[in-house]
Amino acid sequence: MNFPILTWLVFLPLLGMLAVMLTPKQNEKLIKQIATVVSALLFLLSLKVLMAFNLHDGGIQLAEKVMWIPQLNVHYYLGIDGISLPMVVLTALLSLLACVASYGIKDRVKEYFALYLLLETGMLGTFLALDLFLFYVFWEVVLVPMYFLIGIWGGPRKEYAAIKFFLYTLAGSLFMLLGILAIYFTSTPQTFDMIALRQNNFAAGFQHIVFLALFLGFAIKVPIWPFHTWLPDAHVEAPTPISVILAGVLLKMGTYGFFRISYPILPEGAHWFAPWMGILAAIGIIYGGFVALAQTDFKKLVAYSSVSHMGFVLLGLASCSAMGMNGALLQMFSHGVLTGALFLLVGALYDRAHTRDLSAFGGLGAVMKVYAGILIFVSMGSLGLPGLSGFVAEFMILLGTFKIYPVITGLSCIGILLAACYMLYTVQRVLLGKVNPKWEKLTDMTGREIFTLAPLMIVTLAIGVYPILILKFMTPAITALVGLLS
Amino acid sequence: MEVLTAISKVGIYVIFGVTLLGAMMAVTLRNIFHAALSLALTLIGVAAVFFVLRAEFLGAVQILLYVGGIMILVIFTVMLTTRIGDRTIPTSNHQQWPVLIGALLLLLYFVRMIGKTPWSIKSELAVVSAVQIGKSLVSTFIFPFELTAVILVAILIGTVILAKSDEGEEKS
Amino acid sequence: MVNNASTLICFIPFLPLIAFAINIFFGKQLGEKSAWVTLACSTCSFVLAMLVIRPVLSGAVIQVNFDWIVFGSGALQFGFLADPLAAIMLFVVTCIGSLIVLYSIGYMHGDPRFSRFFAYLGLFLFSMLGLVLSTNLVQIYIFWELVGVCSYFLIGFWFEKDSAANAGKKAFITNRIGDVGFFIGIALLFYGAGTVNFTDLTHEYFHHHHQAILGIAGLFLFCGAIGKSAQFPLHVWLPDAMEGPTPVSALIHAATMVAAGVYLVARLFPLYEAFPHSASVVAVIGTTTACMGAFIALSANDIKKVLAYSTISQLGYMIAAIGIGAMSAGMFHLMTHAFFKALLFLGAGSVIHGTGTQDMREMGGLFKAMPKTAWTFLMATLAISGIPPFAGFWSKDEILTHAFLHHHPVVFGLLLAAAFLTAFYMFRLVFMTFFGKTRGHFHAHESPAVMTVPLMILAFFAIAAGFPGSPFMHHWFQAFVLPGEAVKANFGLMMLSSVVALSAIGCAYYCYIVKPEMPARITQAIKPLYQASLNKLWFDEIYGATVVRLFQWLAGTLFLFDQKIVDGAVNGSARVGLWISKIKNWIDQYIVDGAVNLVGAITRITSSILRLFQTGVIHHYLLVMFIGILMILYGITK
Amino acid sequence: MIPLHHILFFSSTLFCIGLFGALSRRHVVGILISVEIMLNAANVNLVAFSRWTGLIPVNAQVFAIFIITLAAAAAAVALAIVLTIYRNRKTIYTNEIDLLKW
Repeated sequence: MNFPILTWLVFLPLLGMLAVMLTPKQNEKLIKQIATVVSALLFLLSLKVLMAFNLHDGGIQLAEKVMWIPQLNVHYYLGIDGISLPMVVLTALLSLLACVASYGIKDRVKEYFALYLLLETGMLGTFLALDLFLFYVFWEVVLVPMYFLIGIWGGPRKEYAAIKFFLYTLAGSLFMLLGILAIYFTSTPQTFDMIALRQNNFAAGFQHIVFLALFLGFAIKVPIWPFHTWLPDAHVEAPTPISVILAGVLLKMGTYGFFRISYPILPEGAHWFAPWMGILAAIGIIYGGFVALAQTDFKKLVAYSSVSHMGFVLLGLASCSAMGMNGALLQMFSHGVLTGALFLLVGALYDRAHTRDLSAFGGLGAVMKVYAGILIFVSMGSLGLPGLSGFVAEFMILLGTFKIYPVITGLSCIGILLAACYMLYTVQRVLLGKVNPKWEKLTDMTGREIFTLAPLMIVTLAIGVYPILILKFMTPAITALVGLLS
Repeated sequence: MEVLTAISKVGIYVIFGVTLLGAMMAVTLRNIFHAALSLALTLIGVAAVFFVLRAEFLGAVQILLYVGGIMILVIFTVMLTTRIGDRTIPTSNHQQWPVLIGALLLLLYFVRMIGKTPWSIKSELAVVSAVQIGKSLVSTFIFPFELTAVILVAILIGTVILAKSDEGEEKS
Repeated sequence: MVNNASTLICFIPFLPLIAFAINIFFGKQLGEKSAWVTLACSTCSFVLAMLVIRPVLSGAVIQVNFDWIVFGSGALQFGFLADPLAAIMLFVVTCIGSLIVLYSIGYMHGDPRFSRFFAYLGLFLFSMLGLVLSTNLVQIYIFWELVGVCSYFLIGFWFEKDSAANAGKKAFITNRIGDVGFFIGIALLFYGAGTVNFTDLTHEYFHHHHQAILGIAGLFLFCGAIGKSAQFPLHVWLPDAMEGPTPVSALIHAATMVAAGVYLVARLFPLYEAFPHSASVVAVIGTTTACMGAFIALSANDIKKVLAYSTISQLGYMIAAIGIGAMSAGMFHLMTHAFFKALLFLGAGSVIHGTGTQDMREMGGLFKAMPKTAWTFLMATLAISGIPPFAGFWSKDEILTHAFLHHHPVVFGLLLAAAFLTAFYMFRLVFMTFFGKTRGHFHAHESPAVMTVPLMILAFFAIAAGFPGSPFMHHWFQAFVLPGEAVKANFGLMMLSSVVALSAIGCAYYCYIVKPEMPARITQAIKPLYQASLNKLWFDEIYGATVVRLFQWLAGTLFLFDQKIVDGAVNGSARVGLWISKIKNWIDQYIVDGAVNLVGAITRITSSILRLFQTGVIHHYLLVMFIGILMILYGITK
Repeated sequence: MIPLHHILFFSSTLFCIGLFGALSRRHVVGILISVEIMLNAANVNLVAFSRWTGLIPVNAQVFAIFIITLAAAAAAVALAIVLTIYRNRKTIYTNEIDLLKW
C-alpha cells in the first residue's frame, strides 16, 4: 500500500484543525468551509477504504505499522477489518453531517470547528488503532474536545454536564488503562499489539479480572446500566451536532472496545462474564425504555432510548454467537444513524420553538409537513419497523441470543414494545392532535436540514430493505471473532 | 618613506581621537539631535579605521548602512518623538557616576587583559578582498546568510506592523 | 406458464409501492389525480394476480427466493410464494383493494390530505401483498409490522382529532404486544425446527419432529394472530380503529389486514394439527371472541362500532374453525367474510357520507333516499346472517358442520349462539338505519357512482362467493385449499342454522319495527347484562387500570429511581469526594499549610524588601547587570 | 603599521564609552545610539583580529557584515518600538516607562 490511506484518514482532520487555527477568527465563512471540506474529504476517503476493502478477508487489512516507542515496544499500528469498517464509515458520515449541522453555531466559531476537527481525529484514531497504547491515546484525545464542546457551547447546565461526562469517562478509562497495562506486563513477549496479543493464552483468573477492568472502562462509555447517568445530562446540554456525534459515534467506542479488545484477547473472560452482560443488557433495555416513557424533554427521551438501544448491542455481544454479534455490530451502525437523525430533528425543532418540552407541542404534523414525514420515518426506524435498519439489527440480536439466554431475550422483547410506546407517544405529542396556535408560524425544514437528514434516511432504508449491503462487510470478521471465542 | 609612515601613523591616531571624541559627544550631549549627529561622526571614524585596516569593503558597508541608513532612521525618530529644543529635561538618569566608575574599571580591566594576552600575531598581515567575502558568504556562510535574509524579511514586516498608526488598527 | 408467473409474482406487491412513492413525492402536484395512480397500480396488481393464480389453480406452486440476511454460516431467504392459500388471499386483497381504492375517490373527495391517503393505501397494499406472498415466518413478520404501521397511519389519518391519534397509537401498541409473542414464537421455531420456511413446515415434518417446544412455539405464534386479528384479549384496538376513514375500516380492519392473523394460523395449520393442545387453545380463544364480539355488538349505537364488533366476532369464527381443524372452512369464511364485510363497511361509509353522522339513533328510513346503498347493504346483511344462498351461509355452515361432526359440542353450541346474535344485531342495524322514520336532522342523499359501483360489484360477490365451497360445486374450494380433505354436507345442520338465523331476524323485526319500545323494556329487565355489553365488558377500563397504569407507574418510578438513586449515587460519590476534599482542605490549610505559610510569610517579608529593587526602570536593571558582569570578570581573572 | 594593542585599546575605549552611554542616558534613542557605538567597537575588534591573528581572515569580516546587518535590523525594530511607545505613553524617557514593574 503506497498511499497510507488510514493515516490520512486519521490525521486529515488534524491538518484541517491547523488550517482553521491559521484562519482569522472573523472569517467564519472560510472556517466553516474548511471544516466542511475536510469532513467531506474524510467521507470520500472512507468510501475509498470501502472500495479497497476485501470482502472475503476476515482479518486486518490496509495495515500500517511503524515502530513508535521502541523501549516499550509500542507501534504506530493502524488497520481496518469488518468490525471497524462500518464504524469508520459511520464516523465519517456523521462527522460530515454534523459539521453541516454546525453552521448554526454563533459564537467562537473558530474554536468550535478547531475542537470539532480534533474530535474527528480522536474518533477515527480510536476505531483504526490496533495498538493498545495508541488506542488509549486516541481514546483520551476524544475526551478533551468533547469536554470543551459541551462545556462552552452547551445549554444552561453545561458546566455540570461537561464535568460529569469528563470525570465519569475518565474514571472509566483509568480502569481500562489498568487493564491494558496488566495485559502488557503479562504477555510474552511484552507487547501492545492487539493482533499479537490474541495468541497469548492468559490464565483464566487473570482474564476474569482484566475483563472486568476493561468492562468498566467500556461500560461507562456505552453506557451500560447502571453507568448511564452521564448520558442524559451530556446529551441534553450538548449542542445539537455534538449530541449527534456523542450518540452516533462516542457510544459506539465502548462497544467497539468489546469487539476489538475484550473479546479477542480475553475470550475466557468473555465467556465467564457474558451472562452477566446479558442480564445488565436486559435491565438496560427495559429500564431505558421505561424511563424514556416518563420523559417530557425530547432530548432526554432520545438519550434514554439510546440506553435502551445500546442495551441491545450488549445483548448481542453477550450471546457470543455469530448472528447475535453480527446484529450487535449492525445495531451499532443503525443506532448511530437513527439516533443521529433523531437528535438532528430535535435540534431543528428546538431552533424554531426554543423549547424541547414535549407537552408544549402538538399538531405540528399539519404545520411542518416535511418535518413530520421525516420524524415519523425516523421514529419508525427507531422503534424497529421492518424495512428500516433498526429492525434488522434487533431481529438478528434477539434471534441470535434467544438460543443461549431464552429468558433474558424474552424479557428484552418488552424493550421492543416499550420502544413502540415511547416513540409513538412522542410522535403523538409533537405531531398529532390540534395545532397549538403558538406554533402555527413555525417554518418547515430548510434545505440544509434536509441535506443533513436525507443521507441518514437513505442509509437506514437501504440497510433495512437489503441488509446484505452491510452484512457482507461484517460477516467474515465476525466469523473470525467467533472462531477466536470458541 | 619613514616620514610617510609616521604621518600615516599620526593620521591613524587622529582618527582614533576624532572617533572617540564623537562617541563621547554622542553619549553626553543634551540635545539628542546633536548626539545623533555625533554618532554619525563616530561611525564615519570607525569606517575610516576600517579603511586603515585594509578592510575597504567593510568600510564601504559601514558608511552605506550605518551612516546612510541607520542615522537617517535615528534622526527621523528623534524628530518624530522629541521636543528637541527642550533644555530643561535632564540628559541622564541619576546613575551616571557609578556607571562612569564602572566603565572606567572595565576599561582598566580591558587594558590589563590586552596587555597580558600573548597575541599570536601572523608574520604577514592579511588583506581581505570583497571577492573573498562574497565567495565566503555564498559558500561557507550560506546558511547564516539565508537566515539573515529571513530575519530581515520578518523584521521588515514586524516593523511595518509596529509602526502602523492606530487609526489603521481600528479600521481592520 | 409457471416460469412466467414467477416473474410476474414479483411485480404484484411492488406496483402499489410505486404508487406510494409517486404519491408521497409528487402528491402535491398530482392533487386529486393521485387517486388514479393508486387505482391503476392496484388494478394492474389484480390483473397480474389473476395471471399468477391461474397456474396455481391447476396445482402449481410458484416460488422465488433470494438471500436477505447472512450470518456466520447461514442465511435467511426472502421471496414470494404462491400456493392455494396465498392465491385466495391474493385474490381477496387485490380485488377488494382495487374496489376500495375506487370507492375512496368518492369518499375522500375534497380532503386536504387526499394524495397522502392514497399513498398510504398504496403502501398498505404493498405490505399486505408482501405478507400474503411471504415464504417464511420472518418475512411474514416483517410485512406484518408494515401493515401494522400502515394501519397506524390510516387510523390516525385525521390526526387533528385526539381520539384518532390515540386510536392509532393504541392499535399499534396492542399489536406490538402480540408481535412480541409472535417474535418469541419465531425464535422458538427457528431453534426448535431449524427452519421458518412454510414449505418446510409440512404435516409430515411435524409428524417426525414432535417436540414439546414446537407446541409452545405454536402458542407464541398465535399471540401474533391474537393481536392482528383482534382476538380476545387483545381485541380492544379494533373498535377504536374505526376513527380512521371508512374505506380504511373496510379494507384494513375488516377485509384484509385483520384476516392476516387467520391467514397466519392457517399457514401454520400443520403445526396446530400436530399439537392438539395448542389447537384447542386456538379454538377456545376463537370461540370466546366470536361470542364476546357478538354480545358487545348488540348494544353499540355507532354504526361502525357495530360492524367492528361484528368483525371481531367473525374473525373469532375463523380462528375457532382452524382451532377445531376446519382450516379450509376457516379460509372459506375468511374469503366470503372479506367480501360481505367490506361491502357492509362501504355501505356504512356511504350512509355516513350521505347523512353526516355515525350514530344509528339519528338515522332511520334511509331506504328511499339511498336505494342503491340500502339494497347492497341488505345483501351483505343477509350474507353475514347466514341466509341461504348468500355467501356467508355456506362458509358459516361449513364451520358449524365441522364442529358438530368432529365432536366439539361446546364450540358448536357457542358458535350457533353467536350466529343467532349476529343475525339479530345485524338486522337491528339494518332496521334502525334504513327502516322506520328518520330521527336525525339531515337530508340524506345517494352517494356518487364512483362509490356505488364498487358496492354493487361487492354485492355480487356477497351472493356468489359462497358457491365455490357449496355442495353445488362439490366443495371445490375446500379441495383446492386442502386437497384430500373429506367434506360432507349435512342437510339437517343447514336447516338448523337457517332457522336460527331466520328466527333472529324475526326477533329483530319484532323489536325494532313492530314494537320499537321493546328494546328499552328488555334492557331494563336485564340491566347488568346490558351494561356489560354497552361498556364492552369493561376491557378498556380494566386495561387502563392495570396494564397502562402499571407501565406509567413503572416509567415514573424508574425515572425517579434513575434520578435519585443511580444518578444520586454518581453525584453522591462526587459529593463525598468534595466533602473529603474539604476536610483535607481544612487540614491542609491550617496544619500542613501552616508550616508552608510560615515559610511563605518569611519569603513575603523578605521579598517586600527586595521588591524595592524591582523598580521597573530598565536602567536600574542594566546597572545591576553591569555590576554583576564586572564582578564575574573580577572573579574569573583573579 | 600601528601595533595590534593600540587598535584594541581604541576599541575598548569605544566600547566603554558606549556602555557608559547605554547605562546613563534617559532618552531611548540615546540608548540606541550608545548600543550602536558598542557594536561598532566590536566590529573594529573583529577587523583587527582578522588582520593580525585570524587563521581564515575572511571569516571575521563576514561576521562583521552580519553584525552590521543585524544591527541595522535591530535598529529598525527598536525605532519602531520607540515610535509605538511614544504614541501610547507620550514619553520616551526610560525612567518614566516602568511597565516592567507589575
